[in-house]
Amino acid sequence: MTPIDDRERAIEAMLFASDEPLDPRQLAGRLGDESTPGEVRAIIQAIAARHAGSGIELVERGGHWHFQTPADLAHLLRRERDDPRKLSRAASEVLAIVAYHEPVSRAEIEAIRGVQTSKGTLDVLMEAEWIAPAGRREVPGRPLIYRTTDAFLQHFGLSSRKDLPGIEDLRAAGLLDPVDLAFEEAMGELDLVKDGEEA
Amino acid sequence: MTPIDDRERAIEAMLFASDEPLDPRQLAGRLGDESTPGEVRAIIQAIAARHAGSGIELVERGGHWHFQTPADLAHLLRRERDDPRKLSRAASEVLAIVAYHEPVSRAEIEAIRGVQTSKGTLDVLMEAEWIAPAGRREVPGRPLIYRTTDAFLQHFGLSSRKDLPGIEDLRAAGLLDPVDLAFEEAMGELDLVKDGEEA
Amino acid sequence: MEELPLDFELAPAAAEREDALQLSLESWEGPLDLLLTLARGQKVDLRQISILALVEQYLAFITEMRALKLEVAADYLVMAAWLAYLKSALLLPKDPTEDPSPDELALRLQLRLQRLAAMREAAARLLARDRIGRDVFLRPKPEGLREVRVRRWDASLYDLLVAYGQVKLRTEPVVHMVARRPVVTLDAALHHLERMIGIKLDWAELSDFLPADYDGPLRRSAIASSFLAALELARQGRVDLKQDGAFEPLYLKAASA
Repeated sequence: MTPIDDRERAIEAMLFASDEPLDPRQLAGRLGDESTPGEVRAIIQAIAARHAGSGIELVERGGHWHFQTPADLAHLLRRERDDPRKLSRAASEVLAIVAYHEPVSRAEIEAIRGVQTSKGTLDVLMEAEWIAPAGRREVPGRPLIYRTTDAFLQHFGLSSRKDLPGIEDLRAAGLLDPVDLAFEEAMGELDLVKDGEEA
Repeated sequence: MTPIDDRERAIEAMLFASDEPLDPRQLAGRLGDESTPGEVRAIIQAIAARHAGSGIELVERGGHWHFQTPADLAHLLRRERDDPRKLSRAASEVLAIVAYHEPVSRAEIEAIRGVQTSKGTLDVLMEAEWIAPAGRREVPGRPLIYRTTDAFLQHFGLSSRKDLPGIEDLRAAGLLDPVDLAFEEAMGELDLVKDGEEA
Repeated sequence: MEELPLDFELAPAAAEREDALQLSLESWEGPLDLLLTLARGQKVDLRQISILALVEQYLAFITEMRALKLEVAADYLVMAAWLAYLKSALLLPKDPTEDPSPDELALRLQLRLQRLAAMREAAARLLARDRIGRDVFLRPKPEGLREVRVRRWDASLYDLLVAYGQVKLRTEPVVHMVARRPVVTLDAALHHLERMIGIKLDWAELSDFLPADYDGPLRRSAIASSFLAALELARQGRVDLKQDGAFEPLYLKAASA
């Protein structure tokens, strides 16, 4: 085995000891030498490669990296006392809507679900730090809008929002567009077809 | 790299995710297969060897194993940041008294200052490493006595205590003048001095 | 998935059975959710569902609930009224002037159901991912990266000396030093004047008897002492004094007698 370079050891130790995921910029800052975030990123990837296939893996979540156990070993590590947060059906739907549509206002969430969102539902998701307010929409009433957080990406094992399951298909199918827009498009297509028939 | 065997991965993950060090017997029990503690011990040693020289090490403590970061990288986990503070007037006085009268006890410092000196003031000066205890005075009560340190000389740009200006130097520099006298002199009432010189 | 009350397979299956309709409305997240569950019962792609059939199912469900004297929330009733209108519009001969047309309303409903279905499925896939604390695990007690603030005390030599000066000043025994003023004593003035009287024969001003280099406070002192000395010599009959008026110069000469 070739000896591991000092910087690589240092970065590995920092990622291992940290109580939160770290990005290359934070790591470069802590190294305190002349390392650039770009160099650090390359080293992180080397570390991740070294651990690949072992019982510990280094993963990227929203640009930040952390060590975790591989999912296929869950049965050995899960214990009775582990009680992951249970999400109500309403909360899981709202979370999905925020994730796939972000940034999104409460009214927009309600338009999709066809039902009022109780205050508690957003609170639960904010308390879990999976969603956070992201400013206000510049429309009358200036409603607060929400987005998902880095903690959301970490918890659900997503490297980035592009990793949201099926997001590309949903976008391509127009299912992330508002009803009004989809409706106009559908009517436009119908008119075209009609015109075509008449011609 | 040869692929890592399943049991080795499992044991590595268990050691990583455990909140306390584990021994081979506990690990064998959790594996839930026919592995003996002896086999597990051999696997643990293989894992430890695999991590040797990296930024993560697997160490034994009283027969139990756990992952930790190497001691030589501790400085990276605990970053120090300067927090400059101006020495208080009281602390400056005490420091000056120690410098001019060393070695000196707290009671003696108080006698010279004419006011009580809090323990905290001496603590600050010891934290700054400008004064240090220098034994005890052989008088009833055997009070601790203090002296200045090399760090004190260094900080104040003195090569030795003898470089401290004497009382006469201080007087000549106006540092022993009461404020009101200095004010009168500044106003030019110089007759007295002139007459005195001529007399 | 055991943690989720979401179960997408069960709902359509239950909707197929008449007794499933006995369920309380609390099982649904609003009328749209109920409609979606019923639509799933048609077992076709949401783009191909029969809106008319769906409307009829919904109205039948609500009717049954009311027949059972179950409380039906207002929003379910509002939806029922709207769907009843849609149903009649869909069944009546088409009126081209009607805007929006029943077909457009049906399309909107269909689009809404598609969107809700998409998000419901997305939520299920999201929650089925490898989640921290359930599928993947972190170090339970990482050392943490700490930032330790180290106090650096600062003071200059000047601060130190000023402080020491102040201590000295504050605690030195207060001694009032009376500055030694240059004075000419009465004895000295007498002696001087006696000598000078012998030299000056005519009337002379008192100040002429003083040494020329006396100035400032010393001169004032000399004047005062010499005046007293002149009075003393006059009392002894050794000098004569004269003055032309108040505050005028004082003259003296050796007594003529």
